[in-house]
Amino acid sequence: MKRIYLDHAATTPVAPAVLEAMLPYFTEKFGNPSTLYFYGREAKQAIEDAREKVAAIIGARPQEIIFTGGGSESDNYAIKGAAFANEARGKHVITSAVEHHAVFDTCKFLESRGFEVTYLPVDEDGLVSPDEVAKAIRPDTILITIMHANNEVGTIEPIAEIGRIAREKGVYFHTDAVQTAGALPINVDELKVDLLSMSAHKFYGPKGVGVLYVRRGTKLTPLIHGGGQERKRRAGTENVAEIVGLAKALELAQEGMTARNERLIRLRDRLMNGLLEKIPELKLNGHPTRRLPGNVNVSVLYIEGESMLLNLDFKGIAASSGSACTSGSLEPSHVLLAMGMPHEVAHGSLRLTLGNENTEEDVDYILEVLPGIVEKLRAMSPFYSQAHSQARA
Amino acid sequence: MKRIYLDHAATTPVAPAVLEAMLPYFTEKFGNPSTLYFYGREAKQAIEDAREKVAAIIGARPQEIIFTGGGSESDNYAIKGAAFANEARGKHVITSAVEHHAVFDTCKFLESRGFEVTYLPVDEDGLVSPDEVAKAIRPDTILITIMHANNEVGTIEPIAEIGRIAREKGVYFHTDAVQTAGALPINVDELKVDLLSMSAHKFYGPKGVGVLYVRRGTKLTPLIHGGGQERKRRAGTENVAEIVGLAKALELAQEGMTARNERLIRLRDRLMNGLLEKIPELKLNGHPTRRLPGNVNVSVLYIEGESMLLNLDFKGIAASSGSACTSGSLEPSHVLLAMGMPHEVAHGSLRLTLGNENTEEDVDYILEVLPGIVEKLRAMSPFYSQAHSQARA
Amino acid sequence: MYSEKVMDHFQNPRNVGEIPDADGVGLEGNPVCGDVMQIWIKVKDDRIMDAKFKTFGCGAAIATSSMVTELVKGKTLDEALQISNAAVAQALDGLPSHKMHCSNLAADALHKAIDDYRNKARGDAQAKDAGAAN
Amino acid sequence: MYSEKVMDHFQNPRNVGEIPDADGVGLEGNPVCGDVMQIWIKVKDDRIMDAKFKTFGCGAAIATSSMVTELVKGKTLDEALQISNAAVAQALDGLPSHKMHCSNLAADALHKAIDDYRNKARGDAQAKDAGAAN
Ligand SMILES: Cc1ncc(COP(=O)(O)O)c(C=O)c1O
Ligand SMILES: Cc1ncc(COP(=O)(O)O)c(C=O)c1O
Repeated sequence: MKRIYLDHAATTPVAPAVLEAMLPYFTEKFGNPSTLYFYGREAKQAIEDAREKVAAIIGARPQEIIFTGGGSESDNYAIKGAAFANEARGKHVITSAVEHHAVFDTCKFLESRGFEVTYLPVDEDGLVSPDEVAKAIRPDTILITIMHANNEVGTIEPIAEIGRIAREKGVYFHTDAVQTAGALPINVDELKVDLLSMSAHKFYGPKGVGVLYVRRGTKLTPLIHGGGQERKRRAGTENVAEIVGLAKALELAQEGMTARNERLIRLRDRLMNGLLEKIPELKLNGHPTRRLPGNVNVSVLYIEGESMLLNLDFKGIAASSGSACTSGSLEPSHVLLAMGMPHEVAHGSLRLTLGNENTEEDVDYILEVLPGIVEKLRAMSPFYSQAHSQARA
Repeated sequence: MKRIYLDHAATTPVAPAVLEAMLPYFTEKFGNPSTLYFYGREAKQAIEDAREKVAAIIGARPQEIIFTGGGSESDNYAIKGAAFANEARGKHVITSAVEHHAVFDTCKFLESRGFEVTYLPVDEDGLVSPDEVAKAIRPDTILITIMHANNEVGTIEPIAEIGRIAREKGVYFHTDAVQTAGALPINVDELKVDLLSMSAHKFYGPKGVGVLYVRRGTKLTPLIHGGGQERKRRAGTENVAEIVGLAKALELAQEGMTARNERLIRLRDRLMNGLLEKIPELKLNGHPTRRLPGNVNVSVLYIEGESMLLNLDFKGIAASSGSACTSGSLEPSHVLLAMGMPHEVAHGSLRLTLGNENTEEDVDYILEVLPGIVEKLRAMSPFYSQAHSQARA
Repeated sequence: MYSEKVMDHFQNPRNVGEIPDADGVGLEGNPVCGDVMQIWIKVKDDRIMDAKFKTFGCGAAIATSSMVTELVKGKTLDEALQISNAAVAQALDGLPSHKMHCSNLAADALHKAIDDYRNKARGDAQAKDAGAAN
Repeated sequence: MYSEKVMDHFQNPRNVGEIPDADGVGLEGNPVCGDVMQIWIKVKDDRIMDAKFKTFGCGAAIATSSMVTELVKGKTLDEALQISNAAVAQALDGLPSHKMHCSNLAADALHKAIDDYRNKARGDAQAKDAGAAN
């Protein structure tokens, strides 16, 4: 069967050149970087080279790069680490209502341990307002954590503006850049962030490895205590092969980013316009222009997301939805709800995220296939008939 | 240059069959296991198969296996997770004086957050006494954490006996089995543990992936909050390829374990006896028989470990020492000190850990090379001349 | 995730649609959790002669709706009331555990349709009684 | 980790040994942290004619010992006292930061040897003075 992968926001395949760079570190160059003999030095060199590459790409110093076990660990470390290390100064944290669960649930955990968290609202495009951030800051605020771009609707947040406010007030600022690293240019000084999370598998690197950028002087309590790896900030034998893979993937992502994004945006707009044209009663979600190059998010009124996804899967198309059914929870996407969407519309959301291997043919294929699926499901939907009989009545 | 790797306790190369099992999951089978379409189901199947394999090997149920980012994360999760989830019942934890830093430093962290920790002493062979454990249990004890085998001296602790005591008293029991998983038979019911940590890179699997076994009903606060992965117990997109690798590696380790250990023990004893024979004033560390099959640990009196390691490295031999200089700290191994060893003897420790690819020739090579190194360093050592002039005097 | 039977009923749902002159209609579910099922039944001599559904919901919701309409055809109302959500799930060779609660409500919708029929029947009877008394 | 120069001095340490009829001996370091250096000097006309060392310690400790004994030969005592631990590290093209504190004490050992020589010299002088006074 022809398969079209349109869920690059969920994960990406490891690029061939990335895998090639990783391979020697599983077998011949397998040393533990903490050891002083040949194999160890070789492995150590590899991770320090990787650290320098990553640092250079995001405008940081190598010592400010900590390799972690992925985006969720980076988020947990940044938030819990800053909270625990600075609680003597205050116990208030500011975040937004549209963060990834790795941030959201971590904030909930902090609440259970005596911290107070402000969840800032967003507008209907999913944007956080820097003014609201400024207003929420209190004398006991120790951390602001706002994502760089949203993983569901693709909206890019005004991080540099928020960073300026945070810095003026002397509050640590973390951004979850898991969706933007490798997709958009990132410079930690321009963004004015103290902490920034990345995850390699979102940019054609391996799963299970990430970065936490930690600005020099930022106080953090470790999340994983133990050996002296990563300058005592993240214990555990380093995942050398995947660290090498992460750096290689970020490097490849950086090269030719502009051209790649132009192409993605063309595909994205073709897809968005096609959907609007071919499917009546369909709503675009997220900001119309401040959005990730590859992200398309729509709500198809009167039908539910999982049943759309299953039907797309029958046709070989891999996509995602903010429906409750796809998350295993009872609630649909908190992101869509925070943007003011009614529950049943949120359940009918469909996220299609394009990647490097997608073509115009892929876009045309889904435009060919989806209308029939929508029609079939609407014919089954009590909401559709209600709305239309009411309209007729 | 001929290279002989004798530091298998630090890490091991990924076995070819393990890498082969992993490879498809980087590229073709790259799906995110939380998704419902083809690529996701394929990846999900792979990790559930891995979970079943691991569970079967250690006598657990699949739902009791949590995949983590390595041994340190497993230890941190077990200890902090149990402490935070059960602090209402008490804030006392029992551990030993010879734990790995992933346990030791985590206990120190708990102390900084209002917990009380008892560090049990060990005897001169490195053994924890079950009686001491029993005596240390208080009404507010919520967790006992004692390692299965020591990573430096190889001593195997009486886990089943301690487990019996812990269970009688209704106290959670964690064991750090990072050095024993894949090396010795492990059955969680026989060991009577509630929590058990493993790390794949110690048994010819990849770095950056581990297991925490969690007995059904054991209450844990997550270490990494976020997405619903691992039944909401460990957030983060699963490291599918490495999870597959871990299971494959454990499976390979299980097959023919007995024969492999017999061979390792023969090599180990050849090495130990050879060292005793060829190098005067050398002391064996760790328990003479209750020890890991591949572990040799000796102290070479009057000389320091790092300088031995560097000289061995010149000859292509990779080894390890409990010397302060090799850890980047000022103190030599807390394990050797806890066993009652004077500082200067601890600084002179040498750990040689054998693995599957080592041969009798390797053993003979080090026996040929080491005496000359020791002689050279002793000729440079003020302690050696002092001891010997005193002896002459 | 889903059994083959679930996938079959999802992909080729039986009895989709409305019965314009239905004897009973039942609605169950909640748009908040994303599953709403509506079932129409045609009853003759205390027996369900036909059943149709419309469902807004996930694979499980559609498959259980399809399955329940198949199961009830030809059953007496009392027999039909014996059909539980669990029985529907079982007839589909099981459902994932997180689907058991919110997406497995087709039997409830059916029971509501039967109640609706009985209430109507009672109402008709009462109306007839009332008419007779006048 | 170590510079080539460190490795050279570690692998081929200069001036290993004792000077049986040394004019000054200095001991520095602490077995607790794993580095102990002993330096012997031979002095003539306020100038260090020879220096030897014995060291228990890591690569850095051995290399700094070797380097300091090289550096001082031919220097006057006052010049030799100018040699700092940092200067020794620099002469070796640097040391890893965690080695700067406990393994880089060879200059201190040298200074102790010079103090020892001067104390002895003063003692001899006093003894001579004392003798002369009698
Ligand atoms: C006994 C023990 N526990 C924990 C660890 C930590 O495991 P990892 O390096 O995979 O985090 C190790 C090895 O480094 C170990 O030997
Ligand atoms: C915005 C965002 N943050 C965090 C994460 C978590 O990253 P990981 O799955 O690597 O732990 C993801 C993806 O899952 C994400 O999209």
